[in-house]
Amino acid sequence: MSRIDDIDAIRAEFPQLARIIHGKPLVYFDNANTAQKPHAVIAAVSGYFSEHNGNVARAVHTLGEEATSLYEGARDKLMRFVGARSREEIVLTRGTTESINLVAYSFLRPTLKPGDEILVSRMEHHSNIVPWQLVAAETGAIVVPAPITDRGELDVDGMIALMNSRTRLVGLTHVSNALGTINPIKTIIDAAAARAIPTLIDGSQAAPHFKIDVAALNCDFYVLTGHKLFAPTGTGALIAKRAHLDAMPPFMGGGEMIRRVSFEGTSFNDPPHKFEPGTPNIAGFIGLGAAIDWLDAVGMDAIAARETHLRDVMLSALHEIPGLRLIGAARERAAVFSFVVDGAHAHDIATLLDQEGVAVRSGHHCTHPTMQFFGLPATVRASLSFYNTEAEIAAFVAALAKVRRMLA
Amino acid sequence: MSRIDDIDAIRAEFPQLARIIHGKPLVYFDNANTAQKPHAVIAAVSGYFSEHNGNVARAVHTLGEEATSLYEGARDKLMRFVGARSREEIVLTRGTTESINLVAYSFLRPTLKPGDEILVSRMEHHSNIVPWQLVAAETGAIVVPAPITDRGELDVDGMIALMNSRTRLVGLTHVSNALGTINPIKTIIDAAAARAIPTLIDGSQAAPHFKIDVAALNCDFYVLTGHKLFAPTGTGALIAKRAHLDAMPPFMGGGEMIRRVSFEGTSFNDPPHKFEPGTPNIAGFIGLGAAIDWLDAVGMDAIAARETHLRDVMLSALHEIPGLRLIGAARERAAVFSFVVDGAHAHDIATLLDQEGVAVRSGHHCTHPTMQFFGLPATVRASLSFYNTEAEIAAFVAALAKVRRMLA
Amino acid sequence: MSAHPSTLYSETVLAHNRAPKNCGSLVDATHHGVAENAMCGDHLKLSFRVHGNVIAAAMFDGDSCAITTASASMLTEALRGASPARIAELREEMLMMFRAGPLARDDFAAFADLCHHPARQRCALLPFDAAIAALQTKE
Amino acid sequence: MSAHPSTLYSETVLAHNRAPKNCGSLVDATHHGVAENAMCGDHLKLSFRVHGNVIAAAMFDGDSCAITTASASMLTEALRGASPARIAELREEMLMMFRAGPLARDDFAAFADLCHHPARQRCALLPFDAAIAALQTKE
Ligand SMILES: Cc1ncc(COP(=O)(O)O)c(C=O)c1O
Ligand SMILES: Cc1ncc(COP(=O)(O)O)c(C=O)c1O
Repeated sequence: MSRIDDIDAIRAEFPQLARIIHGKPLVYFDNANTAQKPHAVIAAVSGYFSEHNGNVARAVHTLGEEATSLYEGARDKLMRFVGARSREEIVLTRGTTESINLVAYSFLRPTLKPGDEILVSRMEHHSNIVPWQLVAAETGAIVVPAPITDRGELDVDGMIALMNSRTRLVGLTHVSNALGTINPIKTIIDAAAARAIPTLIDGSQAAPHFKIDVAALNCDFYVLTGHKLFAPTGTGALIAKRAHLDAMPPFMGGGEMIRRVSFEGTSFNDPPHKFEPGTPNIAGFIGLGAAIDWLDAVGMDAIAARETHLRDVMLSALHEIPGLRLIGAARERAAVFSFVVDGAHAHDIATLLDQEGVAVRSGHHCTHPTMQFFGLPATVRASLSFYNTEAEIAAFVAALAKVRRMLA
Repeated sequence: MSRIDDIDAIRAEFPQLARIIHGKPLVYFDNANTAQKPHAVIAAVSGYFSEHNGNVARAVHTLGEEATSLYEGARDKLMRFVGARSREEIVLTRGTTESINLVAYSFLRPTLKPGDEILVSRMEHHSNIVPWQLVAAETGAIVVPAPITDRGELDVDGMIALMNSRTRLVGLTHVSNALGTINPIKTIIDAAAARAIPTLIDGSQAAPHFKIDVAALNCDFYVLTGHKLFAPTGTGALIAKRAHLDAMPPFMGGGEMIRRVSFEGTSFNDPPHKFEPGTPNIAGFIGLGAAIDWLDAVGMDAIAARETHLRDVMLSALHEIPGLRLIGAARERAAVFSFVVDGAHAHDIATLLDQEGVAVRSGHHCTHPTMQFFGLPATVRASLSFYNTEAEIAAFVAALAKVRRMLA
Repeated sequence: MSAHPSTLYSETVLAHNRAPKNCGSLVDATHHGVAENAMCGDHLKLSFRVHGNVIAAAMFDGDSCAITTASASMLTEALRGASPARIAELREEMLMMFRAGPLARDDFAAFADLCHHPARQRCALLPFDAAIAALQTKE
Repeated sequence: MSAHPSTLYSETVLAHNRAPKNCGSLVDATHHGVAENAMCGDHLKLSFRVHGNVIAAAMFDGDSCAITTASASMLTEALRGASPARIAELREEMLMMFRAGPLARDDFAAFADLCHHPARQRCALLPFDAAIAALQTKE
């Protein structure tokens, strides 16, 4: 028996899940936005503040050494968690958004030329579009959108057909935060590699749900964000092939990213520190280390299995609701569901569901181009995690029915 | 009577200060590196995780709204704390280092030309040198060092004499982290303003010690870092005149910094959000809000008065130690002291003081040019905060004597 | 901050949403304005006709959430017979209510609970912003 | 992680620091190397003379902390009579000791406590890095 089979015990480790909202028990279905944190993470953060609070990499005293070993320990844990080859490949960032900007500024920008292309899918989060647009605008390069299908799946052949000698990078989300689609990233990575085009995979929505193995994927860059992985916000990583990190110039200057500074010339530290300017979010990364330990103890495979089950239960439930239209019908999907409801606006549904204790997100989910593709300004999104239950799905369905009666 | 007069009660609010290191009570004299956190900050952080954990600016449900109002509340508190004119002037960043890089990339880089000059003092932290060097290297501009004196004071006339029609920005630290010098920033800001040169003040080491009034200072940019201000690491701010923020292009792309994204063109949000890409360090900023409330309750003037007293006691104590040479003898100074000791290496002193429970920093303090100026590879630095005591100063002096006997 | 039961979707708001006043397009409009809610992509058009210094009629159009629809319905009602300067005053009163709670005499008291829903305040302001845009873009 | 009393500044280390062996410059050196510790700015020079495949003599120079000085003193002693390949082996053993504690037979056991002082490990490694640099830059 896996620990996850005792779901009440698992839930008891997440203090937030016991909250009462407007007199109702919280049903937290906004996990794709940010995940709740287990006690172990909260305790690691406050333990650092009350016991070991010191700065990293700078002081030889006990507190400094404790803080450094906790912080660097998180890097080691993350390295193992995603199957990276070495700790030098793990650059700790504020999150996915910063990771992608780092690649845009340091990897692409110095050599981008007019007419160069950056190929991304039409189902990317803004964070995997706008950084490319910024460096493209500066250099005359172009951001090219790869097509998706009416099911909300990647048009794999369409994307591969767009790869050409001007393509300087292929960016693709592992799992779509708006549609739940799990993309066949290995096919795209291999197709790009065959054409010597580097790949960046946005793993924000994948890492919390199943085991990642970046070495086997063989992508050039894999990015993720800690807060969806049950750790504090303001933490994340860029996992990159060492050769790229060695070749890339630094992005931001200052703090521990240097080796020696003078007004005549400055030399830089080795990766990953070269890309970690200033004092990092130490408590946050200590929390990320604790989150990974916690996930390892529960087991990513057990988590994935439970989420697959919850996904299927939720999918059947949604199919039975008249007037509810699911957006995206990918065959490979996570437990993330976007939908619209006849005669009811997404924001009204979300606010009124909240009155029933149900937290969902409404809006464009930072994916305007995906919404444009489906001709919608906004959807309601319910996104589940392993700690959710079938009873919560039933409560959600009942609350939605009540909300629709109110708005009718 | 001010709350600070009951120093035992104040100290009891900092759990870390009760720590025993190698069997000795901790004497924490590394405050210029990072400050300890009061209970109020630790509780605000864990309270957010256990009660209000949600993402900001994105969700209409209760948790999202609670998180947003706590996070945006921290911006308001910071605005009042530093005397800014409006909340739109407060860009929340990871810290001083990121704040300065943001100004370098978004304010200066787009218009820097070969031969343009960025004028900074020779006593800056690397974070106020290297970002300018990076954009200068790209554009052909030059980073010009302004002279300092043997006392470790700014050569004010020397700096003003270097301002000319090619000077695009003047950067100056409010208080030197290596020497403790408090700079006459108002004189420099006014001199620069008279020549229409924008100014950036690095307030990292000032904000924790005395009241800041950015509106009265009238600098263009003021930057600070939360972790020296008794808040978590990974928090900080760029406080900038609104007109600059309006005119500056965004730095990093993604997340809430956009208004509308499409592959045909993207439009950006208003300041400050335009400069806050991706999910921020929410818990950290909630901690920063709590730290500011705490500081307001104790009173910055009471804090400054106590620190002036501790500074004087420490200065007399250091003057009496034979073979100890203070680096920097500024007439206006904070309770930050760099020194070297005959026949003993800075690192050995720091490690051995740690054996006695005393935490100090040794090294170059991220100020290579300052160290080069004094012809030293490294110093020992003892930096005090209001929660330190005269008894701790005595313990430090005794420990230093013991360490020197060991190394003799 | 506390998760009290919300009064946002009051009968007043729901009724305006079900049967909004002044919904459609105004013939002979002298002013047209549009505003967009970045959070959900909603667009709202608002037009009015000014005679002398008085708004003779106002109408709105758009596929919006209940809060925006009810606010537009009430605003277009409130504007009839008012001077154009009233738009900015009403918007200011709404903002004050978000900060300080319902005002003594306020047509828009139905939105008082928005002080607990900062993320939805923009929805209620959208018609005001469209009206202010209309003041600027005269046809 | 626990703040146990440190054994880093043992009598062995302090004695080597007070009266280091092989400190000064070596006449007839065949190899010279320098290494720098970015954290404190320390520079260390190390030279040796190789005859056949054996290090006949080694000396070091520099104004360093006690850990670096003691390490340089012990390393130059250990190298006398050894083959140049021994340098990399000794460095590897030192790194293993930082991870796993003192090795059964180890000349450098005095540095075992560095596993509790990661920030100071670089100090003990500096002479090894200078020696490795020396291997590469033959005069
Ligand atoms: C004067 C000064 N500037 C900048 C910094 C960098 O701050 P942070 O590492 O938080 O970005 C520091 C602290 O290390 C400092 O003392
Ligand atoms: C697919 C995807 N990419 C990127 C992001 C941005 O992550 P962050 O805001 O933590 O940088 C998110 C989450 O919002 C996401 O779901």
